[in-house]
Amino acid sequence: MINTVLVANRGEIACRILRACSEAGLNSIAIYAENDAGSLFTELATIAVPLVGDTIGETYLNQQQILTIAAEHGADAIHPGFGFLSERADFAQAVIDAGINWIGPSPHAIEMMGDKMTARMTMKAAGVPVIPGEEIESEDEAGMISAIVEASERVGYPLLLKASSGGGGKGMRKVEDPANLEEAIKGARREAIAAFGDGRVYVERLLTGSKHVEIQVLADTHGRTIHLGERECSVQRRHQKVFEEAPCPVMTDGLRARMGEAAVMAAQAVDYVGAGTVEFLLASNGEFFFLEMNTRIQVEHPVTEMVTGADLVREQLRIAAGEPMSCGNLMMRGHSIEVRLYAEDATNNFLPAIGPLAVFRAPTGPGIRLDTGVREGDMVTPNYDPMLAKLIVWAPSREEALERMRRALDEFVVLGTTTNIRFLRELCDNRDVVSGRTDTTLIERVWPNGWTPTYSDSSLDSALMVAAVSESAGLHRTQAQKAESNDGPISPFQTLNRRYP
Amino acid sequence: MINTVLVANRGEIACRILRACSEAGLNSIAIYAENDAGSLFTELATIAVPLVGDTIGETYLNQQQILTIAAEHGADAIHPGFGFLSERADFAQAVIDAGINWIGPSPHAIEMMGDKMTARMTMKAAGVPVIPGEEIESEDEAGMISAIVEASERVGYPLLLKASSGGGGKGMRKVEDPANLEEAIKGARREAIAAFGDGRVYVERLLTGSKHVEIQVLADTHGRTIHLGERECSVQRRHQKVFEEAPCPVMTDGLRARMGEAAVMAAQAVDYVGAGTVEFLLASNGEFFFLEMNTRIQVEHPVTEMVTGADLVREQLRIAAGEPMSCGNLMMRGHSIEVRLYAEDATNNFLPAIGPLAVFRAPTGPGIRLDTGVREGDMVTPNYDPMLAKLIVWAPSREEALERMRRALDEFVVLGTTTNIRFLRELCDNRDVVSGRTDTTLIERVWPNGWTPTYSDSSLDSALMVAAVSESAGLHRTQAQKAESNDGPISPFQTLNRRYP
Amino acid sequence: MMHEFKINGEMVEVTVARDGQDWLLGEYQARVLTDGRIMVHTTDGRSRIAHSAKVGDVWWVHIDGHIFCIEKTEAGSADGDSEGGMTAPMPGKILEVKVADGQTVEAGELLLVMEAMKMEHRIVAPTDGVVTKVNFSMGDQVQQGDVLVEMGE
Amino acid sequence: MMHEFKINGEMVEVTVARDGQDWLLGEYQARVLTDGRIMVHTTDGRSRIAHSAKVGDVWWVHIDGHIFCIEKTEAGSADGDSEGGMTAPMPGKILEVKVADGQTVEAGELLLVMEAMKMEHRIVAPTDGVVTKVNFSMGDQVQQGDVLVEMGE
Repeated sequence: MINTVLVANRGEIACRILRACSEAGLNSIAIYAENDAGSLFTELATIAVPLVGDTIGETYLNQQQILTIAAEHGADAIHPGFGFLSERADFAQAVIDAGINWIGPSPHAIEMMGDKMTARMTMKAAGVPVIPGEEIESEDEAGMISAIVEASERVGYPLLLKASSGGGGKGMRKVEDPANLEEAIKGARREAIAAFGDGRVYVERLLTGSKHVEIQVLADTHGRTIHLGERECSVQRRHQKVFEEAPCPVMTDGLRARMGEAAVMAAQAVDYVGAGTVEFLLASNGEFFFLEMNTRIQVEHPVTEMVTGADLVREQLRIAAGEPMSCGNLMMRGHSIEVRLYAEDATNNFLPAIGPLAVFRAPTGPGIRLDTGVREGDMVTPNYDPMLAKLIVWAPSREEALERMRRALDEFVVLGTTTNIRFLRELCDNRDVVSGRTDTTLIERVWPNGWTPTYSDSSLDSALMVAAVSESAGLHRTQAQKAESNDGPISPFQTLNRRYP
Repeated sequence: MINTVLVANRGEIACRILRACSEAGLNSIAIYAENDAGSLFTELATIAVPLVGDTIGETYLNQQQILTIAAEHGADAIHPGFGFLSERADFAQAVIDAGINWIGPSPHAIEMMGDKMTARMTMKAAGVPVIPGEEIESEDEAGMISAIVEASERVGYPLLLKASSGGGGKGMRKVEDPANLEEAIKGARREAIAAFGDGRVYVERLLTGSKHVEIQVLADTHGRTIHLGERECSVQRRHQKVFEEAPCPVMTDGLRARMGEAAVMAAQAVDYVGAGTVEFLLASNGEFFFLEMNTRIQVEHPVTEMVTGADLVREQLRIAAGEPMSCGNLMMRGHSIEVRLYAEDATNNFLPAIGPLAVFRAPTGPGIRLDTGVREGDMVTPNYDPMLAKLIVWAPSREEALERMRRALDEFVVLGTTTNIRFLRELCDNRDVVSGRTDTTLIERVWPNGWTPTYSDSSLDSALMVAAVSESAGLHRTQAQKAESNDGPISPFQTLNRRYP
Repeated sequence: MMHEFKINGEMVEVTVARDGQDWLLGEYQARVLTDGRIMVHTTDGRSRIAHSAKVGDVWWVHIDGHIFCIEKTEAGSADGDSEGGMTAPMPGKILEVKVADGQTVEAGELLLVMEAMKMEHRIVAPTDGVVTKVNFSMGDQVQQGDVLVEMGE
Repeated sequence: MMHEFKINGEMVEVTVARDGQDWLLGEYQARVLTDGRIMVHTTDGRSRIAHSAKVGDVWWVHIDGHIFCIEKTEAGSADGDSEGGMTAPMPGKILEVKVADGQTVEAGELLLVMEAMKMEHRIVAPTDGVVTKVNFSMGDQVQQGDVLVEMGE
């Protein structure tokens, strides 16, 4: 039994979880840093408790403070969301030691999968195929460089360096030319140390032209471990997914069964409990290789929910409460696509952007789901991840889902902060996206010199006219409230050297 | 082939259809009366053409003007939505005569089903069960009264008087006591004449305690007529549905098969083409009786879309273009509920309300769909139907769908116009709604003396404090823009004698 | 600051005190957020967010899933509006008049029928009393807010 | 009314004329809707709705699914901002400095690496030129908008 869930996260995933708690009739506790006061997620909880401290380390990553709040307010479960403490085995252990339910797998499973080298070895032993590559155990920079240079000759180019404790593209470097290897090792190690406090790196063959396909798994404490089909998340920028879909356009029933079985084996190898994702590279010849397992709810979980009809967060709550999962047999229907709206400048190497959400009008209508933690009037700050929202569509077929996504993106109006909306919109028109020939190199292949929007003269002329009319009619005076409702001197326009979103 | 669709409607259903056109890659034409200039639906079309005229008769019901616009702008199909001209056989014929595709069934089918008496006789002949009752052919008031009084003795009390050309509860009267029969006949006839120009009325036995269950059908021009399962729409106020769901909580596979078969027979009896709905009363003993067939898309079609995965409006477009429908075998999944948000005073017999939508914040998140034609800042006027939006949820089970609906309604904030949101929210807690024991008398049975909201002293005190703080902080001055962005002297607060929404 | 409000037909005086960024009312605390919404802390330790908007003289307040309409009145001013008067809820036409001047009626008794928004609306007596004036006849067009019938004790 | 705007680094003068409720620009017509959005009629007979919002000196305009950022400039004023200056896109820390004062660089050449929002950002030369001043060293904290490197021809 669970009565009160503390959500140790913020933004859209906190909203997602808090709503699930509310729907499940559970009390919930939101925790928030000072700069998140008034955020949407703080309003969706039964109570919202402020965190003391200025940095992320002092707030959302502060295990002791979070456990104290949980104890003070009677939380009997903690949901970590994704990011932050979600894959910290020591936190999971501390939560359990405090007599609180940890909504996630055991600390042991997190540890086994969190360290990429251990995970690779565990998977090899369990008979799950892994990518050709080598683990580099060396801790000091010089030793690591020589070990990687040596290994690189066996692994072959192009190769990929990855932080052993990494995730989200941090500490990751692609190397095509041996001449760049040493600088790449240094950069990856530096970033890995800064982000994870662990400079270990491993090297593997870069399988170009492959698809990133991942399998959603669920395991309860009543002996059931199942998979919920796949998601394809090949389209990535800076190693971060921006366009995710289910099913994978090239999937067959047979391949799904084999990948699903491998994913279930992977989960069972670490006695997995809860929701998790086993990521694979799917080569163009149909071979697939284990990449890593994410021992938490995934950003892109909604596409699986849309096609399978499962509610993954509700299942997490059920499983953590010791109940059997409610999912029946796998029954995928139609097609779902998610795009991630980032506050970023797609014309300038996807550099994060900040500013006020002076206008934030999301599309509505059939087959559209928006998971967001922001609202019009909110400020996008450099404090956290620049993801503003996930726009998810469902339609009976992939073609119709793409049509729906185009329509939804055309209707989405965000003013005041540069976003990637137009980039995503044009992505939906790309030939390879339309035909499903997506792979992990798509964005750099299609826009090797960066992306710039294409628009007609008539659109540009109209926009100039609109600016002139807005100015003439004094619309900025009536809108003053909106643009200036924010404190602080942040003005993105002084500094972004290109202004096209 | 269809290239350009004129949508002869307004508001949320126009938005629904225009978005479907946009997703299907079709050009679209919106038509709008002066008082709809700037409405959401006018922005979703490829072009928006103003209608000349002041009254509904001069604008949205003006067949000639609509056909002229269609010709001038090259429309090759007309979608009528629901209401307005959607069930006017003469308009369907005029559209076809103008060489334009009519997105709906043949004028003959509309005529057969539009006249309730003809429909009853046609259904009887086709072997579809109908409610015990009698058609009254008399045209003049005196003759009608004596004929009905006579028939009432055979049909029995309680009975229901219905306008023969009726719909939407207009011209409908329930009579429990013979003493009230004559006044009820006069009222029904008067309303029927005013609304439909046809004073004919028919009388039937009122089956108390029955459920309103309707079957969605689709028929294409390639010989396929299918059903897409049922919707239960028992919960009604003023004979208008407010709470609709699929599947019906008491449905069994066998009963669904029998009702589906009857609905398909009903459609085939009139050579039906397109999307239509066959409405039945389902008695508590499992018997069902034909009520009427709606020869158009239905307000509550989204719940069927959510559980079957079909896109009914896209299918309408396909069928009208002469293509086969894309629906496969019936595959219902999970549970969907729709509630209709009306601008109305639920504490005062659901009297329509008007006013500005000073704040209009819809809930978001998984399993939530909002079909609306309004946005914050719009004005609710007495010109059209007071339905503001349809809030639709989907969840794996009925229980979870109700939980989700409660959460969504709690999050829905509409200020400036009285709505039924709180009424709907409390409806979701009603014991009979929770257990699925819904029937057409639920609202009057549960709230025989009308509904009033129940709230805690703490909520009331907080609200008073919020008003005092808002006033003290001068929030109305910064909000002035919102509340006064509308022209005209309409001020609902002078006149609504009770102020609780 | 003291404000006089009318809610549910009753007058209420509400006094809030300012303490820096916070407003106080007894043990309740409230704070205006940067986007204009208001966070209320009550004695049970819960904090809830309220939305408010003023339309005309009325504050619309959304809190706890409820909406309250709270009319700001000037302290000491007459309780102006249609007490004892049945007003037209929207523009429309009078279909039937069921009572005459001077007639005694009971609470709930039908006074007249009007048509508006294509529906018939039945205007009934809110209390027992005497009809002092019927202002319209059958067929008359009425504007929203027109006093249809006046009643006394 | 004449306005001077800067878009995409270029100055543009736009003159709109008022005709009752309409605004005119050549054969284009526009009208401000009651909710502050703007309807534009172009010569192809289409009408589209635009959203606009001014933040600082910049008009953000959404039309046809595109967003344009159009800076309002005072007629005749200097073209103020960071032309030729590489500025910090957000607060962060300098990780590496790759160039020195007086060094000749090519367009695209790496000038320095900074860390911000937990990612490394590479600041490159926008054009061929000479580095005239490097304002920060490795390990320095920089604020958003700080000019990191100045360049000349």
